[in-house]
Amino acid sequence: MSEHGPLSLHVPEPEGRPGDKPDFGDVVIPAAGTVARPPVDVPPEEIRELAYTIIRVLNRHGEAVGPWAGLLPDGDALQGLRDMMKVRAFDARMLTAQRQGKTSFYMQCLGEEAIACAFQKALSPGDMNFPTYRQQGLLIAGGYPLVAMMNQIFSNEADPLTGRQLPVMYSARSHGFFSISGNLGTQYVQAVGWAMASAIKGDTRIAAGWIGDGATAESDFHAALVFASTYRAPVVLNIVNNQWAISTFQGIARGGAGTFAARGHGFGIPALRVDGNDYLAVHAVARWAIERARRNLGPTLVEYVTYRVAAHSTSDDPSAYRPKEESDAWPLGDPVERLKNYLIGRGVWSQDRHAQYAAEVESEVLAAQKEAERHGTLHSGGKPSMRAMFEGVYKEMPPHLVRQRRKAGV
Amino acid sequence: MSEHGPLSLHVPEPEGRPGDKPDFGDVVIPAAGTVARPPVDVPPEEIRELAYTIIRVLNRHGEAVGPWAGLLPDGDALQGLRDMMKVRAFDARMLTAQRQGKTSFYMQCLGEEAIACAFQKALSPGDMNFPTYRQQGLLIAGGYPLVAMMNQIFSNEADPLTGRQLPVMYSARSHGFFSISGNLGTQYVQAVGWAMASAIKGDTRIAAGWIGDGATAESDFHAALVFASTYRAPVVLNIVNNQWAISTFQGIARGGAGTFAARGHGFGIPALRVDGNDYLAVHAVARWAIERARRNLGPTLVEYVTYRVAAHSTSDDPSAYRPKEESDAWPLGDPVERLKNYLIGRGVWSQDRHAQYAAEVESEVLAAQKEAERHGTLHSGGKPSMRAMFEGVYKEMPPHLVRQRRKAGV
Amino acid sequence: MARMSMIEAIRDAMTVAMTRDPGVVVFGEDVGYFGGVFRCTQGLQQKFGASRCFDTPISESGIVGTAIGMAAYGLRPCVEIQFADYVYPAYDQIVSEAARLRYRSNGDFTAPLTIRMPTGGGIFGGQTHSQSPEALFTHVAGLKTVVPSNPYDAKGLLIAAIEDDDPIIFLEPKRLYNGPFDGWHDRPVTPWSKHPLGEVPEGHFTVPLGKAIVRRPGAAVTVLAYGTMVHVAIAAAEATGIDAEVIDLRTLLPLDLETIEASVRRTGRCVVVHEATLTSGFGAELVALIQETCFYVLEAPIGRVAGWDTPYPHAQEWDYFPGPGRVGDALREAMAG
Amino acid sequence: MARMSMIEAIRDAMTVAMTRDPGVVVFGEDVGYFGGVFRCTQGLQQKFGASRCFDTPISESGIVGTAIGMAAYGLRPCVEIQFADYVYPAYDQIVSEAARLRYRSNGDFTAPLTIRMPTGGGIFGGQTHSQSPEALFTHVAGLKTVVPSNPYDAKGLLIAAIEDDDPIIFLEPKRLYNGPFDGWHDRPVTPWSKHPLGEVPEGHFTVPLGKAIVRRPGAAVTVLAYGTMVHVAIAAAEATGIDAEVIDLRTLLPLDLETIEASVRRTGRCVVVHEATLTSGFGAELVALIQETCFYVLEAPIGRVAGWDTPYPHAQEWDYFPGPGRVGDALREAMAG
Ligand SMILES: Cc1ncc(C[n+]2csc(CCOP(=O)(O)OP(=O)(O)O)c2C)c(N)n1
Ligand SMILES: Cc1ncc(C[n+]2csc(CCOP(=O)(O)OP(=O)(O)O)c2C)c(N)n1
Ligand SMILES: [Mg+2]
Ligand SMILES: [Mg+2]
Repeated sequence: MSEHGPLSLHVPEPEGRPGDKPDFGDVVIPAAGTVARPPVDVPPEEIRELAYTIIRVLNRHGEAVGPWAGLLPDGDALQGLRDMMKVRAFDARMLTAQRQGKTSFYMQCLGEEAIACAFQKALSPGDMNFPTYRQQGLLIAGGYPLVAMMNQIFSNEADPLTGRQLPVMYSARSHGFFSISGNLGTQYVQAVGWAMASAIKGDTRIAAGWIGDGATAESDFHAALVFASTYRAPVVLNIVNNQWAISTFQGIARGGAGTFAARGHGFGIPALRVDGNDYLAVHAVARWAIERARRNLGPTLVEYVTYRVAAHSTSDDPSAYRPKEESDAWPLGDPVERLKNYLIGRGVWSQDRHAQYAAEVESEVLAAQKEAERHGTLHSGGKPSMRAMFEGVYKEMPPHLVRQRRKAGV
Repeated sequence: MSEHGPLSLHVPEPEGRPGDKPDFGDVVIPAAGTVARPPVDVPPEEIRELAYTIIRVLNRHGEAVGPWAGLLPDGDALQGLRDMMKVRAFDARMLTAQRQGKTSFYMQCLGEEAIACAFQKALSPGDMNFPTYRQQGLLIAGGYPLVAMMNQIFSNEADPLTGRQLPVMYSARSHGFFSISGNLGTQYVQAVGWAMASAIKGDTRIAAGWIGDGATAESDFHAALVFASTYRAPVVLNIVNNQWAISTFQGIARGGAGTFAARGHGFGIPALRVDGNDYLAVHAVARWAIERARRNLGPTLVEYVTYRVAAHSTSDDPSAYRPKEESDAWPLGDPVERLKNYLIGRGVWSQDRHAQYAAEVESEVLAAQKEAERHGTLHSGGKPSMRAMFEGVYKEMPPHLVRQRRKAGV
Repeated sequence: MARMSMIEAIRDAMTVAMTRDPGVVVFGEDVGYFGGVFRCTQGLQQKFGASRCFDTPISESGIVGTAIGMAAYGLRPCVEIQFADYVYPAYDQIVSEAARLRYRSNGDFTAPLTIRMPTGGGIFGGQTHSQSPEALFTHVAGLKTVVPSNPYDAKGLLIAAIEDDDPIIFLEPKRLYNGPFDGWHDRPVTPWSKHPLGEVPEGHFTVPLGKAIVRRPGAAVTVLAYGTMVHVAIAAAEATGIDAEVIDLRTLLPLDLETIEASVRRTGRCVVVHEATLTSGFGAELVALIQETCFYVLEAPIGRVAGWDTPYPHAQEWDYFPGPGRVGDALREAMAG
Repeated sequence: MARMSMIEAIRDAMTVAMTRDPGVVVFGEDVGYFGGVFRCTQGLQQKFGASRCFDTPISESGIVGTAIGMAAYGLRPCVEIQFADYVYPAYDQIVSEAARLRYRSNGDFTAPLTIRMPTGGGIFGGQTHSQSPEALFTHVAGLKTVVPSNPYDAKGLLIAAIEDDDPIIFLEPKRLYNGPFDGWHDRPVTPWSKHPLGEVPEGHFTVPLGKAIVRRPGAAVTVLAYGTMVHVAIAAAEATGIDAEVIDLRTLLPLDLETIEASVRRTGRCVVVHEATLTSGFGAELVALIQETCFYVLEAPIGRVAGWDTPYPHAQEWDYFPGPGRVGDALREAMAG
């Protein structure tokens, strides 16, 4: 027997479970504007503290403050608000459509809209995102047609992916949006490979990897950091920490590390932590990281601190594992409200215009849905062909698939 | 075109290649005795600098200095010297045996003997190592019979593994030595699981994982750190940085991180870097880390800075990829010489006794080899049975294997 | 006896095993507090504490890797992979480590662990929630592979698996969790509570690994199936009126060749059905074995009905799924051959 | 024409491909400066620079994962896995990603990459340097699997693979690197320089994927083999004096069923040989296909000779290896059947 007594297993638990009063007292939120903005060629070891704080621009009064503020013209910020509102309206409609049986599955990004929308605007044409299923904002802010997204969600006859993929697993090379994999983490290292290819070719395009807090535990996260670090790949490695991975709170994936951003330190990769519900902060940090990549200074790890307001997916019911009021208690607020208040404060927006645009975007989404539904929904109307099921496995259909297709009578 | 011009790929290169003059000028070696020794319950974030330095005890004059010194009685240090000499003699004989065709393959740990030998002595009975192929020192310092090791190497009729395993892939539960896997990295996370099991059972035993600098790039390294961090597993995670992974210098696996120990920081795991050629330093750090685990304080990451003096294995020829004189230029010296000088300085050892023991250990190894060879070597003499090939795939042989064995006529 | 769905039966098996043996531990993604996305582990953490049933980071290799370490220590981990489609990150640990540990260490260390995972399609889960990877395990020496088709077997086989001293891949056809789906996707599914195989003994019992069972006796043709396809095969026999003998393999490896051979020797005809892609599927092994052992009694080529050699599509799920229509065709072909 | 060993032929194929297409990049563990542990990439870094041929961290999933990203970008990576036994950490990237990228994105993104790896035993490499995992790839829709048996094919197939627009698993039988090993392990091996198939065209040429070739014509029985086993099969035919037709499959998927069928229709008998473990090996698929297409002409059960269903042992290598003795027995059995 050891002089120190028996060992025991530590199993981390979240602050609150259903029935508990939500408590984010442990989440240290620095005041907006208090974190320095280093030059992009700063040596990583000089900015380690940026992985343990939160870069914030919008304060409680809706003002943009500090060294990361003042970088976005009002017009762009207005566009950002509209993008986020469109994403939210889109999500709401598609959620309803799923409930109505028009598709099998849907995933919202409620509360996290600022991240993808603002990041997309910091990219240049030709750059490539390797998104997860919760970055619909990249497509919508990037101007990808809502109808095409809906066709995919409905798996209808106009689905660009011919019904092969689960709803929301879009692919849009033209819009810098890599084909989403349902497998967590795999695309993170592919983003690094894409960026390495760009460097090998002497190109100027950069890549962005996306991963959730939970999925950082996957092995490919490590592979991505190892390769990015070794070859100084021009890639921005984004971690969306929305506090939950289905029913599992972020402490299970994070373990004893203070933050997910800290993971970068083991690789000499500069790591920044940013308020993911602050459009201006996200955009400013994204620009910083993208500039580093573009200037061949290598990868940057960015952790977006946010909260998954909705259920994980339409197959999930969060009331079984977290307090119902937790999302209200979330201290970083609502990204749409915060940007709206900022713009109203700037005098370029108003409650009325907001309500008006909300109605407009609602009809835009509705119109898109009508158009999409003309091509069918999962269980009614136009369908992708059964032939399409056999195609595209290889560039040319090999004999065994020709035999099988024939056997299937198509 | 980007305003910043074309990207390019960074491919790290070692300081020297064959024909170059070896140069370790970049390796910063702090003087012995200069690194503080914190209490074992120190919060990890307070000792981050220990991942960027080198804990050393033996100075250039063969004296043990500083806060990590004075922990090992002379008798134990003498035993350490003998253990290392035995490992070295064993390696030399087995290398020759392989060259003579008595086995197919061998791997030395020349220059790295201090690490496994000293670590083993800091463990308690019942603890479990999950070694790589270069920790023969754990077995030898742990008193495992040389003959049994040789029987395994010769795949002879007395081979405890009945000829099934590649030479040096020992297994010795009785001696706290987990079955070696030829697959890199896999056993690192298993060590964490073993340690978790001990904690689940309220046991007092702890585990030690072992990995090479090169293999830290493997995905399972990440899994190990994630699980160890989350569940505060009582495990010591050892990284043997011997500068090379076959022909690949450590900079390829390490990338932009200053050290391998730094990997721990992303997980809130305390990380120490130690002079791997300094028996006393290794032992002191091992004790520290093992005590942490035993006191249920969780995992520790330890990087041993050392140099792989010999070829990777008998299948390798390092003169094709590194300067021949590189090993002589290695600034941390020879672990055997250093401990010998220390003990001579202490007045408990002498050149004569050293020479005498060298001769003794030589005959001990030779005698063991003779005994082993009585049971055969790979291509002559006693062989493990062909029946053994069919056994042990499952606890009980299933019908299909019974059929196959019958077909094979055994 | 109690009435159980397959989910309840699986949960009950773990409860029984954990109660009898304090070395049984259960973990995986979302299996702790929440009780698993299919709720198979619901209540286990409350009952046995967080040290014996807990949530893990999303790392399948970590789940299996730590389980191997625990098994080597002496525990009996029963871990969940959230969907069989996500087992690949753990494939190295399974194939290179769990499967070979006993052999390579000559029994010095063993890996008695059970790896549960929902398998198969039929729920519009698309290519990452529908796969049937059993053949990727049956090729690996050292593993046992089990696929139950009903609550009774699920409980008995899972207890047997957890108590077994070798590593076991335990594939749970998710389309059967709530009822015996027969492939007529446009007809309502009877819940297990209305099916005789939803009658499950309380407490401890086992269904031995390596034993198949005749689910539907018949004289005209032997159908080999497992999991969901057992019910599809029975439905196809009924629909075609062909006097098919349907054998539920239950364990793919070790395989109960004796039961198979006895049946094919009587019928002289055979059809093999699985949901996994055709090429190099487990059906190929079954065909190879039968043609070897029953060559001189076979009156027609052995037919294979399987998933097409494409990823599992979303919209075309029912074109992909080997339903009673396709199995019926194969039965008719086998009879005509 | 030049005389080349298989190593030289493989190296030459990469040189040709890299010269013709600047998008071809080569990387893997120890492949850069050193040129690979089997020296297949020797000189490529010097010739094409470190951006196009480089050492990687020891991370098979990283190697394949980055290669997929590069392929999606528009390059044509040709990566090396040091031994096929170490491909499993990359299995998820291969199976879930490379294999399905074209399908799931409807051609929006593709993964034209070649994954080379030494395969098979016969070098006393034990269980981690001897495996033949081809069946784990042939089961996966979207992959092509290639196994050359000589320098000529190795070069022609590798160039074809690199130029192909789909992901390719390229298995190099390491026992053939230096000479046509026929399984008589106690006899000297002729080097490729003395073998007609060591005559390899200089510059660019391809051997088309998906085409088998008759290596030894015969009338009595068809032997299907690939890689090392082609030479073993020929040796067995010679040793037994049985007039066997030996077909070298070259590509396992897509399979050249036409050539196989034509032969079996003539001979009426068939033996399938591979080094991988028997159960669920690729031989099972071959048997299943042949019994389906040639059922009525078969005069004896199709025999399978394969690795035993155990891990690959070290000392018992020649008991494990399916040598000419065991293949000869199977030929006799097939003739007697
Ligand atoms: C390899 C793999 N394992 C498990 C899953 C199942 N799964 C889907 S989403 C999810 C949670 C992911 O959480 P996180 O990474 O935090 O992203 P979020 O959903 O919060 O955006 C899990 C476990 C999967 N898709 N892939
Ligand atoms: C998964 C896997 N990939 C590749 C190899 C081949 N391999 C064997 S040892 C080695 C180098 C390991 O280097 P390092 O981890 O630094 O350990 P060292 O040999 O220096 O002790 C490689 C690449 C392997 N054994 N397993
Ligand atoms: Mg999350
Ligand atoms: Mg090394």
